[in-house]
Amino acid sequence: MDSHTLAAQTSETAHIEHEHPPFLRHHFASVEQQRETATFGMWLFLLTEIMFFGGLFCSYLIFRNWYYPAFVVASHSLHLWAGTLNTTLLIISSFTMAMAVHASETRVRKALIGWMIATIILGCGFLCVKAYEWHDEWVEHHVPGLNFSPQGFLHGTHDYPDDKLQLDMAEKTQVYFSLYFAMTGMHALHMVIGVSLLSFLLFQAYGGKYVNGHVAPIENFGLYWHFVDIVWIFLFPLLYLISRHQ
Amino acid sequence: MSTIVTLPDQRTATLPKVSYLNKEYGLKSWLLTGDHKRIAVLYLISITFFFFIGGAMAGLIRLELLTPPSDLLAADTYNKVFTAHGIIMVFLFLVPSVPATIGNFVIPIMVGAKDLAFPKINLLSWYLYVAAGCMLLWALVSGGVDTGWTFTTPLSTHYLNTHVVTAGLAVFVAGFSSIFTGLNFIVTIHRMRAPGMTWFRLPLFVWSHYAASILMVLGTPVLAITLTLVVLERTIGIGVFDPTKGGDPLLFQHLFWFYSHPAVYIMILPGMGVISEVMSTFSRKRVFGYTAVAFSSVAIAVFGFFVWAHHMFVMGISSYSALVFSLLTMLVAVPSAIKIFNWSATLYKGSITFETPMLYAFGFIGLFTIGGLTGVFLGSMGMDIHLTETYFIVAHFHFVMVGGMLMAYLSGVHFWWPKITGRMYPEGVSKLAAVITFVGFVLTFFPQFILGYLGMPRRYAAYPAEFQVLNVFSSAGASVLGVGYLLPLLYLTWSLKYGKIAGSNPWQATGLEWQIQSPPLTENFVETPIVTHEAYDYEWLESKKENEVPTVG
Amino acid sequence: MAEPQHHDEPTKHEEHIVSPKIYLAIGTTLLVFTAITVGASLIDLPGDLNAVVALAIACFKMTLVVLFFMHVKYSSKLTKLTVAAGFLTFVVLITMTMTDYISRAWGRW
Amino acid sequence: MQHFISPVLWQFLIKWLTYFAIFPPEASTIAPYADALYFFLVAISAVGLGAVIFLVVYFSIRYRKELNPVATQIEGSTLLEATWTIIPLILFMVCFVWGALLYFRIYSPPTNAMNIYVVGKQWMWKVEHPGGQHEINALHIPINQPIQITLISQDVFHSFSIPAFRVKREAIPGRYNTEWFEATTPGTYHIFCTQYCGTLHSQMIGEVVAMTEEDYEAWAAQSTSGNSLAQNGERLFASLGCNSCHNSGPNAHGPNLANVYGSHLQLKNGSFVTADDAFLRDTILNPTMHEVAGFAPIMPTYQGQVSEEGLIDLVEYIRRLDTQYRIDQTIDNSAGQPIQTGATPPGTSAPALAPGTVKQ
Ligand code: HEA
Ligand code: HEA
Ligand code: CUA
Ligand SMILES: [Cu+2]
Repeated sequence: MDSHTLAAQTSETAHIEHEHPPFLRHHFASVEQQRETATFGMWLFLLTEIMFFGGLFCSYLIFRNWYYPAFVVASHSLHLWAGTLNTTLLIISSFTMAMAVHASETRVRKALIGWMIATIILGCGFLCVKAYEWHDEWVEHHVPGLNFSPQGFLHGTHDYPDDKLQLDMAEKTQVYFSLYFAMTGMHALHMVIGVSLLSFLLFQAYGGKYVNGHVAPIENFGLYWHFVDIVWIFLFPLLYLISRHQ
Repeated sequence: MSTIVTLPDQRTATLPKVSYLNKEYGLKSWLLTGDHKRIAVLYLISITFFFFIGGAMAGLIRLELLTPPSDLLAADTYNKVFTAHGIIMVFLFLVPSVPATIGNFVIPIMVGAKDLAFPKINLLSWYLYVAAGCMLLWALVSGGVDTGWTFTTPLSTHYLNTHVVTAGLAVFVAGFSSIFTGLNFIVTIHRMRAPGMTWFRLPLFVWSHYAASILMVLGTPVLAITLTLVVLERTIGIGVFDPTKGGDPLLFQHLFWFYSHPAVYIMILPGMGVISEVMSTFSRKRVFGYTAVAFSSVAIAVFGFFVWAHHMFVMGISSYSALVFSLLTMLVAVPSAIKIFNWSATLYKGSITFETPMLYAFGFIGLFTIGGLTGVFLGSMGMDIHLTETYFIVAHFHFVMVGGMLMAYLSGVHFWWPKITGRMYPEGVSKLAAVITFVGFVLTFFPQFILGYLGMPRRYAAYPAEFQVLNVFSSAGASVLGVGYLLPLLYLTWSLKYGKIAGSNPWQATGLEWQIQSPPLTENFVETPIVTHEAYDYEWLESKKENEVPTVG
Repeated sequence: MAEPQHHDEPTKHEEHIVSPKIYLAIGTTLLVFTAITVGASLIDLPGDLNAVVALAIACFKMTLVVLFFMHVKYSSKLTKLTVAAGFLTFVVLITMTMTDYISRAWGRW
Repeated sequence: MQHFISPVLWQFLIKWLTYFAIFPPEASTIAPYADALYFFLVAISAVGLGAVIFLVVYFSIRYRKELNPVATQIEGSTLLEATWTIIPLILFMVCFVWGALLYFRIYSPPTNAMNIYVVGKQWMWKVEHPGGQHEINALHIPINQPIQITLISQDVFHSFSIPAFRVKREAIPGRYNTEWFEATTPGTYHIFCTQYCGTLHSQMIGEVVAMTEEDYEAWAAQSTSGNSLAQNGERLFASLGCNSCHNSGPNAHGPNLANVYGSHLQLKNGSFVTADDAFLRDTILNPTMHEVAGFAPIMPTYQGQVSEEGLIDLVEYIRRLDTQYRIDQTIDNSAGQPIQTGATPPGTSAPALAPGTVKQ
């Protein structure tokens, strides 16, 4: 238990050894303490994010149990290729982001900028594919509340000729799509925020920041980005995969 | 093992030349400040504002309920009034009350830090609070909301044409304000403690805020997503809670109470922290069973997450899960009992004086015990069937929230007022206010227990004539209570200019915040303190005085 | 940087710079498992095995991301505890809500 | 007397004397059980509160500064800590067990209960007796007879509460909920809607009239609307075309509904359900959610085609079909003849039933 407190003490010594870097804020004793604090804060924020998406995942599980056939059939209407492509894009972007953090840690400005740009492009790519999918669902009348119609689930499809639901169950696909749009929408919102933040960080990095030991903003943004990736890692199987063969 | 404490002579005390209040001048210096103390003051002002708006709504409720028919207010106006009362009091007053004002002010000092870990986020949290407040006021001014503070679906999503979306978003924003406060506290308590300030040297105030912050960080996001879904359901028409589309309105109840039950502990735990400080200070004694009190805070926070469905016993949840939730409700009541008894035992062999904060703290102990024990009534499933949604519940939660937390809040405000402003308030009238509040409170809310058992439903604009007598008592009590709350507003404001100078440690308390000047410097400490003593170490305080050791800058 | 001998963990956690090789390895593994999970979804497995496999792979991928990309493997006990607390509360939300939904049918057999 | 004090105060005093009550009437068999737990809870609360107040007041007097200028520092005491953990824990556990027993007592209807349907809507209670009596915001019941209320809401949450009986349960949209009670004392008692349901929530009140057996019979006979619920249901059954599948013929597509009520059915997914009211209602609206093993999933949904009252009629009709009952026969009967008034559905070979008695 004492160890926590002594951390501050040691940072005290650090404070004496080093001169103040410009980014050290007044109420911290050392860069070390500041960075640790920022990271911990970020983790706590991600904790709230877990619970934020948690509510949605919880609803998803309940309704999947409840309206199993509707969830299966509705899931068939999503494009597997789009989901797979998006998963790939996001995983690569996570990798590029991890490399960006590495570049910042090793203080290589060019690499930092390069990896950040790659991440932004991949993120935008993800959003484009998502937008395409949403558009498709709009055209198919799958958007609950706005233009939903269960007609498409009554007679089977080309790929899944057995997907014939009775009308009452076909109506329940609306619950699936409600959750689908809520979940992917919230996720996309997080992506948009992420891309915006990253663009801002890129702008600053371009001006020469984050390669002087001030890693925390890049590192914490990286945590955020990876978290958004993890959410997708779960959305992908839940929405696209697990019902392929039912 | 004994302590004599003589209070310092306040006639010789002087106001320090430089303090956080006069370091910088001008509106801008306040609105852009990163100083946790200034943000605390900003919060203090804004929550007082909202408290009185909420109080005015309570006044309207009680006036309407003076007579059986809905004559003063039409039914829909009444509904808007109690909704506004509930939302304002819970989200804009009670949740931020102690943490965002007193907690913000003293926690960094108590742990020996110069500021909270994230000053900008702290300021952002205040702005979010203000934004939420404005949105809610806007919703009220432009026609009101009548969902009740619980936003019950499908009523809120499909059957009302009031400003539900605005109000929902306001609560959403207020939620993020509270998330950021909690996040800041946790990080500060973990990472910013002064050398030597171990976990078990922390004042219990810090422990209880730590526990409450865990609840804020983990619970509030669920409320956020729930309200998002409600808003989406209202605007776009998605179907997660809507039974006509296949959704389940009970799922809303699950998600809402998953936050809102822990939220009641967000509301009480910081108050419990205040009581620990006050009881200890005015009996000049270490809090009895420090570790038990500290761990019971954490236990309340942890178990608080397991009991939410006790709000749904009659709603058609499965009887088996009702059993589980009822059992866990009983378990979560135990740590509160532990605390109450420890505070009582703190008095044993103390050297007790009865300053205003202590009077409020006594009020807390009595009223919270009643409120908590009636919570046990509600937790026993069979009893809850008769009591739920009646005035018994209204009485229960006002006893814990007003009799408990509001008393604790006022106790804390009076206790730390000299530190915040550097001045004392008039002792006589403040004691009078404490007594008036207590009497008014009991008169207002005790009859409601009886009303509730008689069966009077809550949220009723009109009620059968046989309930009138008790309602008249209650309304009479509310006016006494109103006076009790207006008095502090008046004399505390008065004391800003005319109050006696307090000096750095008017109560001879042991917390680090009392070892620095009042009002404190912007940086709190001249040099980082090194802590070598336990919390509530009155011998250390004495020796410090004798030897004039300048341990703390 | 200060010698973190008094920190929660005796490792030099914050300063630990993970080598790009590890990142590359993890990234590739993630992609491979994405391929596997898509492939597995195309095979008809008995019972709920499809769902189990997909979720197990997702959990595995998450673990990789959390441990390496997010540096939790090299982080303090506090960070690990924080992550654990988040998942625990999430599990509480899900299991306790599910108990209600599942047991609603009880007694009606 | 009234000349000496102000009329307003006088009114108030009169009211006081007339209305002042601190305890509700006990008018059901459950009430004494609930009150017993209440008194127990009040008693332990009094003891607990008394203990706390005693400690605080006694210490405050005994150890106030004037008497005890020197505080003695005490760490704590594990023994005491354990005491005040375990004693409240035990007491709370007693509350839990007792409360749980009461809960199951209140919510488990006896099998001989008479079933009455209640539909909540903004802002009234519609009561449907099986004999065809309809009431709004009123409920006539015989005393000494267990009554089961099958509750549903057609819009938002409501809650059907009768304080004098100590029962209450929420009316949920889309699902039947039940509560039961047995009145003991004739009289008129409040029905309250206790779940906030919008503007006129406070007007959603009514009266239970508990009557002796004879009074009730008389009331039932004179306030019947002509058709029993089952009769209405029978017509609906025919007009919706249900009998084209559920006709118990050799080539019937659907199951014979004759003895389905109360039976245990195996579903396609292997699980078993009891065919109760909730199940019947749900199969009409969401047939695919409850596909019974052995039948093709061809039943269409009737969502949006039948009102909540219509559903009650159908459920009531199906629950009253009995083993010997032949649907086609009934249809012949009811097609031609004018329907007689009375509680028994025509064509039923079963003996005449007391109105509303559940036949199991
Ligand atoms: C600050 C807020 C706060 C606090 C701390 C509590 C504390 C508790 N509450 Fe309360 N509650 C609310 C605020 C709060 N509540 C609100 C706002 C509602 C209504 C919401 C709405 O519907 O609008 C509500 C509703 C509510 C219900 C739902 C009722 C219903 O809707 O049907 C229940 C049911 O179990 C309940 C139980 C409890 C219990 C068991 C505690 C326990 O934590 C109490 C523990 C404390 C003690 C037990 C006292 C100390 C004990 C002793 C001194 C021991 C001595 C005794 C002996 C030895 C016997 N509360
Ligand atoms: C922190 C929380 C809190 C606080 C402090 C209070 C304080 C009070 N509350 Fe409230 N109350 C709630 C939380 C709170 N309440 C909640 C959550 C609900 C449920 C809402 C719902 O059902 O959705 C509720 C509901 C509620 C009801 C039930 C309404 C109903 O169900 O129909 C009643 C009825 O008596 C009531 C009364 C009071 C009274 C008399 C006070 C008093 O303590 C207030 C005393 C204060 C004053 C009287 C202010 C004094 C100042 C003035 C009057 C001056 C005014 C100034 C100007 C106009 C400039 N409250
Ligand atoms: Cu119906 Cu309140
Ligand atoms: Cu609760």
